[in-house]
Amino acid sequence: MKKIEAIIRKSKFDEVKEALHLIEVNFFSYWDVTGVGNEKQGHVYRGVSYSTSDIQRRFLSIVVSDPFLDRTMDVLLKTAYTGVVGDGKIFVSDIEETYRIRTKEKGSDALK
Amino acid sequence: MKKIEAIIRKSKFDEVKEALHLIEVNFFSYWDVTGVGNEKQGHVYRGVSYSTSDIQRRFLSIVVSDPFLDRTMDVLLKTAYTGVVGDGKIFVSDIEETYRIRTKEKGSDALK
Amino acid sequence: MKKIEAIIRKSKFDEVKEALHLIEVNFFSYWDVTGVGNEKQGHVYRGVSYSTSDIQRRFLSIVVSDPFLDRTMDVLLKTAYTGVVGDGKIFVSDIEETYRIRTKEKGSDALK
Amino acid sequence: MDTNGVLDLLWILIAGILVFFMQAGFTLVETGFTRGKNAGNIIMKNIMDFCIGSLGFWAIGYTIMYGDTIGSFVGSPSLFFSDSENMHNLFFQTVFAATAATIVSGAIAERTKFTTYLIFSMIMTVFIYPISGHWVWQGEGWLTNLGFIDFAGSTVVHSVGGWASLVAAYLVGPRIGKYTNGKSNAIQGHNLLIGALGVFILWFGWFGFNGGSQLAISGDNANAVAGIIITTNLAAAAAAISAMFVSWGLYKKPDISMTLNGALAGLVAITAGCAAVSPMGAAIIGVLAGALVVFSIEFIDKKLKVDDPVGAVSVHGVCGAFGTLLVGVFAVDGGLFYGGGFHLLGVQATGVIAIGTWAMTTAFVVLFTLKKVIGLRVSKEEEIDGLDIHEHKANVYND
Amino acid sequence: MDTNGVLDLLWILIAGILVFFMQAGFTLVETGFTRGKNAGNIIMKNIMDFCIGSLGFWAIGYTIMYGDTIGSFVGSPSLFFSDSENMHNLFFQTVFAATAATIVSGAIAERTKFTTYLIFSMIMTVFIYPISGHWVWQGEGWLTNLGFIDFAGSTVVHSVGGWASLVAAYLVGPRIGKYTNGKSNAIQGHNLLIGALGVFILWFGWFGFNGGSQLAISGDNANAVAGIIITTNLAAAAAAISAMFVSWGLYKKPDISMTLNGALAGLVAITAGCAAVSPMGAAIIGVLAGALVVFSIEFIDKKLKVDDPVGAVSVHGVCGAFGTLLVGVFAVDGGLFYGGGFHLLGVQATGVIAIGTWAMTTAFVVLFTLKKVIGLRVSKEEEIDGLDIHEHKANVYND
Amino acid sequence: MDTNGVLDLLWILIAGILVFFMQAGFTLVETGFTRGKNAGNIIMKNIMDFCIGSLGFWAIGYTIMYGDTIGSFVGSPSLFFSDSENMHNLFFQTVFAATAATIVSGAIAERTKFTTYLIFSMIMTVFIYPISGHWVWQGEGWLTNLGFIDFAGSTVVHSVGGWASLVAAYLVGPRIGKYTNGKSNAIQGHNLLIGALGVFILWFGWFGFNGGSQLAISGDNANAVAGIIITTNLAAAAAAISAMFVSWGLYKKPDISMTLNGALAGLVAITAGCAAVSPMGAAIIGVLAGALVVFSIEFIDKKLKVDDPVGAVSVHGVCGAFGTLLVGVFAVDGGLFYGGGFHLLGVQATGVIAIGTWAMTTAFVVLFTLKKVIGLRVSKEEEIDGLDIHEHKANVYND
Ligand SMILES: Nc1ncnc2c1ncn2[C@@H]1O[C@H](COP(=O)(O)OP(=O)(O)O)[C@@H](O)[C@H]1O
Ligand SMILES: Nc1ncnc2c1ncn2[C@@H]1O[C@H](COP(=O)(O)OP(=O)(O)O)[C@@H](O)[C@H]1O
Ligand SMILES: Nc1ncnc2c1ncn2[C@@H]1O[C@H](COP(=O)(O)OP(=O)(O)O)[C@@H](O)[C@H]1O
Repeated sequence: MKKIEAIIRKSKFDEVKEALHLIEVNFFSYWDVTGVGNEKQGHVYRGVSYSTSDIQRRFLSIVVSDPFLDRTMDVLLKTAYTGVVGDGKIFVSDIEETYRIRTKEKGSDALK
Repeated sequence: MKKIEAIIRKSKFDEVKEALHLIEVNFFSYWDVTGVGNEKQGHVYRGVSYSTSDIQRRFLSIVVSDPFLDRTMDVLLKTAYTGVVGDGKIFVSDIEETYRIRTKEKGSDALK
Repeated sequence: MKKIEAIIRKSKFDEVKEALHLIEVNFFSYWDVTGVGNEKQGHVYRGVSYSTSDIQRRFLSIVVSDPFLDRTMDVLLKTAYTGVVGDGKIFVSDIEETYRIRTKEKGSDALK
Repeated sequence: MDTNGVLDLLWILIAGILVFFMQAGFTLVETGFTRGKNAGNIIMKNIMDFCIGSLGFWAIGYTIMYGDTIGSFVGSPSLFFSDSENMHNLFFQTVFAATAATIVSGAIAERTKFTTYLIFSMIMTVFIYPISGHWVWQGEGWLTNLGFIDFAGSTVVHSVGGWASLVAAYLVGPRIGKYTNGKSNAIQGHNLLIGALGVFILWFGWFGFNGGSQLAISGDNANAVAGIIITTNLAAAAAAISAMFVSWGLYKKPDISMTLNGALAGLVAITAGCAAVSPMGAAIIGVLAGALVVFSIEFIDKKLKVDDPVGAVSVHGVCGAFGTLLVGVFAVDGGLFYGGGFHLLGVQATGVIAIGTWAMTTAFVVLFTLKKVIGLRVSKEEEIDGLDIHEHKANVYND
Repeated sequence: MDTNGVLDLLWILIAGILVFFMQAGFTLVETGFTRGKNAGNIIMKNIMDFCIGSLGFWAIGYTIMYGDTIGSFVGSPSLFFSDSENMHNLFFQTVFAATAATIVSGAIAERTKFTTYLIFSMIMTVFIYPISGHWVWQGEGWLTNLGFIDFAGSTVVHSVGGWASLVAAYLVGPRIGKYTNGKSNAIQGHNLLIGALGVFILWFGWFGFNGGSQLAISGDNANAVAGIIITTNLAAAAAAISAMFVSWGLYKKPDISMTLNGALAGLVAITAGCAAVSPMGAAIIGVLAGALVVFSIEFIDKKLKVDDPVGAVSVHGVCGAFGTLLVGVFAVDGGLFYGGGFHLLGVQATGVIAIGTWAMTTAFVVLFTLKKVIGLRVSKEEEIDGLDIHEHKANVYND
Repeated sequence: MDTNGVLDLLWILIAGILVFFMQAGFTLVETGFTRGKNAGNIIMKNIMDFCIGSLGFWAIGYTIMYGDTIGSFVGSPSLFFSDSENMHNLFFQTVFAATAATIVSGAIAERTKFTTYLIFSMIMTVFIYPISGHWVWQGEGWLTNLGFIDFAGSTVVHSVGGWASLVAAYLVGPRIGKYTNGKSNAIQGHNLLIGALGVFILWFGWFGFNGGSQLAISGDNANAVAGIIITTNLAAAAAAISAMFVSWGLYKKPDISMTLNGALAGLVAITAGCAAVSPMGAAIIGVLAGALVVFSIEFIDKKLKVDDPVGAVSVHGVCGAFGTLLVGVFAVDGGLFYGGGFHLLGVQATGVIAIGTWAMTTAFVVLFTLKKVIGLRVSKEEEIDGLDIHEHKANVYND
């Protein structure tokens, strides 16, 4: 099992979610984070113009069983893409064990 | 050392916290996330009734030393349980190193 | 590649960010979490005085290529430090793969 | 000035100040019912339409509306109204004009260009609104001559705003994501508590809106004003209850946003007849308007597929027209149910249709022109990211 | 109507409009002091109690209170009040009745069934409140005959609401998690800024509440009204300061929510005597009420273990009774400190006890019946998840 | 009291109630424009300055300001004002005094010790403000004798608050992180919607502030009051538009917070001349003030490097002084543009300078002393964590 952590533009979220749905990745959690990176955003506040790299992003945490990894990555890389600086990053790491609380199922069963 | 990431019902949080306390797991961090999964929630807004699987959940990140893993898992699986779809998931992964900033302690010493 | 998860005092964030900038760690994501730990904070609300260990913290998730790991840790341990209970923890774990969505770059290239 | 004159002026000023405060109510309802990423833009639109309206109505709008009539159709305009005996009237009419204008901002929220809105808003206050207003309130307008009753402006103010909203929301098109595969999706408002506070503020201001429209309080006007306050309050209360129960029936739960809209629907509907109907008539008008607004919101959203985030068309347009028609039914003097026959109802219908046509036509021409010249809508990217960061380089909410 | 009549009517209307706005203040205080997951439910309860109260008081409540007396105990009811000379009085009394009703929603917030609340609220406005109100304000009630002074309703309005709240909060029981192992836990309000805005709005409206209760402003009433505004303001200010310092002493820091409650405590306490005491008397009443409210909140929470999330019992019940008693002490005319002896104090105590008993008994009977018939409380699951999502299928806060 | 007297008193009371509500507006503007972690502290400061002001002005401030003059410089103080014929005046003046005091809390927000603020606020209302107020409004003050015109207090109220703010913000020093390497950083306000609501409330209240300052409405005063309402509204509207366009030019986008400040700048600037200038004059004053406030905020922030989170110095100090001077230019009777020559302008300048010097000097002495004795500023740790959790052991926002 792998954990995919994708940090994407908030504006791309609906599209990404839709696309994940189509490949039957219907389980994940997300929340809003502030991202620091290459992209800069212009702000003005009370006469101070500044450019900040602290930009609102959406963080998706998706744990998938190994066979799902590739297609999930494909979908994410494709639908979160705009080509403009700031599209975000995806990190993949290993998950040792997964449990579904309701059924006590373990491993990839818990991910169905 | 292991990282336990538990995504549970917000309504179960107080109970879970209490139970963790009893087994002396007194260190963790949590935040609110939106979970997508099997559970559906009915909403109505301005005449549009819809059912959404985007539901508010609480995300707990608990890093424990190996001997604590099992009992923590037991407690989580037991107290976060209702039996109704939507109880949540628990993911276990490996942590290579832990530091306590204040003391510079490392490894499981930092988790005491 | 490693993922560094640092849970620090909100009040130390600006300093930490500045210091990371100086060693050219310019990519990370952060969000606010509630931390449970040794530190206690006194509250009063409508006549009930209580002390809570649920304290607002900032969670930084920084993925770095291996050569950056040590200096990032050094900076974090130094700048997030106050010496008072509650300075926070740092967890290091392994990342298997990283992608930059915009360019499809992989591995440590994606972290530049 | 004699005592009666002072009393009347005092009441007009106080009522006008209350109506002014309705601008805050509109701002809160509109921001509360839309998403946080556009809140700053809505704030700016609401402040600016009032500011533009204040200057524009003083500069020329007031005399277009109240100047000596030219063919019962429009007043003789003169620039920069400065009759120091009528400053209270200028004030009271200014806040009314701004109300008509501000209604539109809600219907086209979250996707409309800021500059386009500013221009439209100016035309609304100095041209569209004062001309149809002249027909009814100047004293010699052609609808006045017919005997049309719109005491405080269900049609003159609210419907004009509401129908212009309909045209505007139609021309601007729905927000991205509002309709997918022909299905209407819910785009939740970001803060219903702020929306509810807005409704309370509007209700509070409405006592000035309707009560002040008596334009006097001395002598016999006193009891008349008190009666207006009661009819206004009863209609609003009855409508909120009615909307709640209707939504309860339809969706199995009492719906918050529909109940809030219900209160406003009742207020809009009673505005035309607040001085002409009995308390019982007011309560019935409220019940009907509260039910109507729920169905109207559904109809406009799901059938017409016009995306109106705050329900401005239903609340102000539909319920404004409906309330005006009901005067023909419930007016103690001349209404159908009081033995007055169909005459008044016919006159009311004439007024509703004439003014509706005027508002829609002019709004269409203006907005269509603006669409061609500078465009109505922000870019897709701006809309998705939120108007605040692109149109104002700012976020309303921060740490 | 003659000029004096117009002046009086104008003042009553304006005061009534201000009192209406207090509904917004109550809504904000109650939502601010409770959790976000129940905010929509509180909004609905607050809007509905006003709507139900408006219809109910017009339909029958007003005449139960002000109709010709039947044995100095209750007015002769008649349906659908329609005396066009007294619409201003109906309005002013309606907003008072709604105030008494709305107090309860705060005390039982976050756990009470919506339907149950609606029914209780109706009974409150058409039965419980008008009857005890009759005793004091109709002119021939038995407490009036005794010489009981409750100028603007510390007891008639606030205590009635407060004591009903006590019974209601007791019967409904504490929120889940409020008491564990016999210890009281803090359940923090979700937005104290909204709560503070609510307090400002209440204070603002209270000038109408107390000032308007003179029911006239012409002639000699003018200075009386001005005096009331001053006593009202001084008591509120003194009470907020006093509550702040007391909380500072007790908890080592000036407490925000206690200070806010302190201001309200001062306002409630001065309501009975605002026309009877001197500015200095008002300031002293304020200081005492501000201190009292802090101890009372602690007592009710920790000793009685009655869970009252917003402090309604202490603010309205306890301080209302206390303020009414203090009239017997500080009334310039007849008060203990002004050489009037204990007579007035005795009368005041009689009124406080009689009305307190009435409110508690009737509230108990009604709520106990409701408990048996439809239940008072939502299910455990609904309460934990929040009432908004279960009772209204909606969230107040979204993106 | 005769009818005219009643009318005047009624208007003063209503205006005073509106001005009271401005306290809520200030609270919202100040909290909205600062960070959430300090919101509770700002709430407390705003409530407390009003409470302290209410008691202090009644206890002694009022007579220092309006007592029989001692050398045209200060009134003869007497304790606990209790003239029952002048309670309306006490009330109206109290809410003015509290306005002057509350201005300062915004400028020194997010870093100032609570106790220090309480003490300063008391001295402001019972000493600094009433003395310079005496010079202009008591009737025999030395500035009155010169012919100085400050109708509703651009200088007497707003500039006094503004200049005291400047000294205070300077002495307290900038917030941590505001200036780094000589560069000014933006510290965003946490809720501009709340700030915008505050501006609407202030605007609403300002009709009472300026209109009420006529201190009468009977007879010829009626039209005068109506004229004031119009000039007030036009100046505010023009200033908001002007600030928006200036910010648009400077930053390429219409700036929300500058537009909000613009409206307030217009209101402050017209306050001196609202009864002396024509509607056109008012609009021009508004345009100028709206532009000025943008540059002034930049100047004070970037050049003077005085950290004023809400722009209090620019809005109240700079625009207050500017508006007072412009009376010398635009006064229909005696202004430079109306052929009155430079005389009035000179008098206005004298008043502006005299009162500015007074406010700055006394504020400096008081605050400098407080700095030495108890300190002005919270500890670095408290400031970074937020004042709420340290000074009040509470968070304003919770679940
Ligand atoms: N090393 C990293 N660790 C954690 N988050 C990162 C990292 N690098 C980038 N991010 C996240 O990805 C977002 C987009 O990255 P950015 O550098 O702006 O664009 P791009 O990837 O197109 O060059 C950042 O705002 C941040 O949230
Ligand atoms: N693969 C996953 N990755 C991340 N989060 C998940 C995953 N699966 C489930 N979750 C989280 O767990 C929550 C509960 O899951 P759900 O499928 O609704 O119930 P159940 O586990 O009882 O079938 C989801 O709302 C989501 O937040
Ligand atoms: N094992 C853990 N897992 C996750 N988060 C932790 C863990 N231990 C500590 N934290 C986080 O670190 C914060 C600081 O820890 P605390 O024990 O209060 O101070 P200290 O580390 O100085 O002893 C906690 O509030 C919590 O957010």
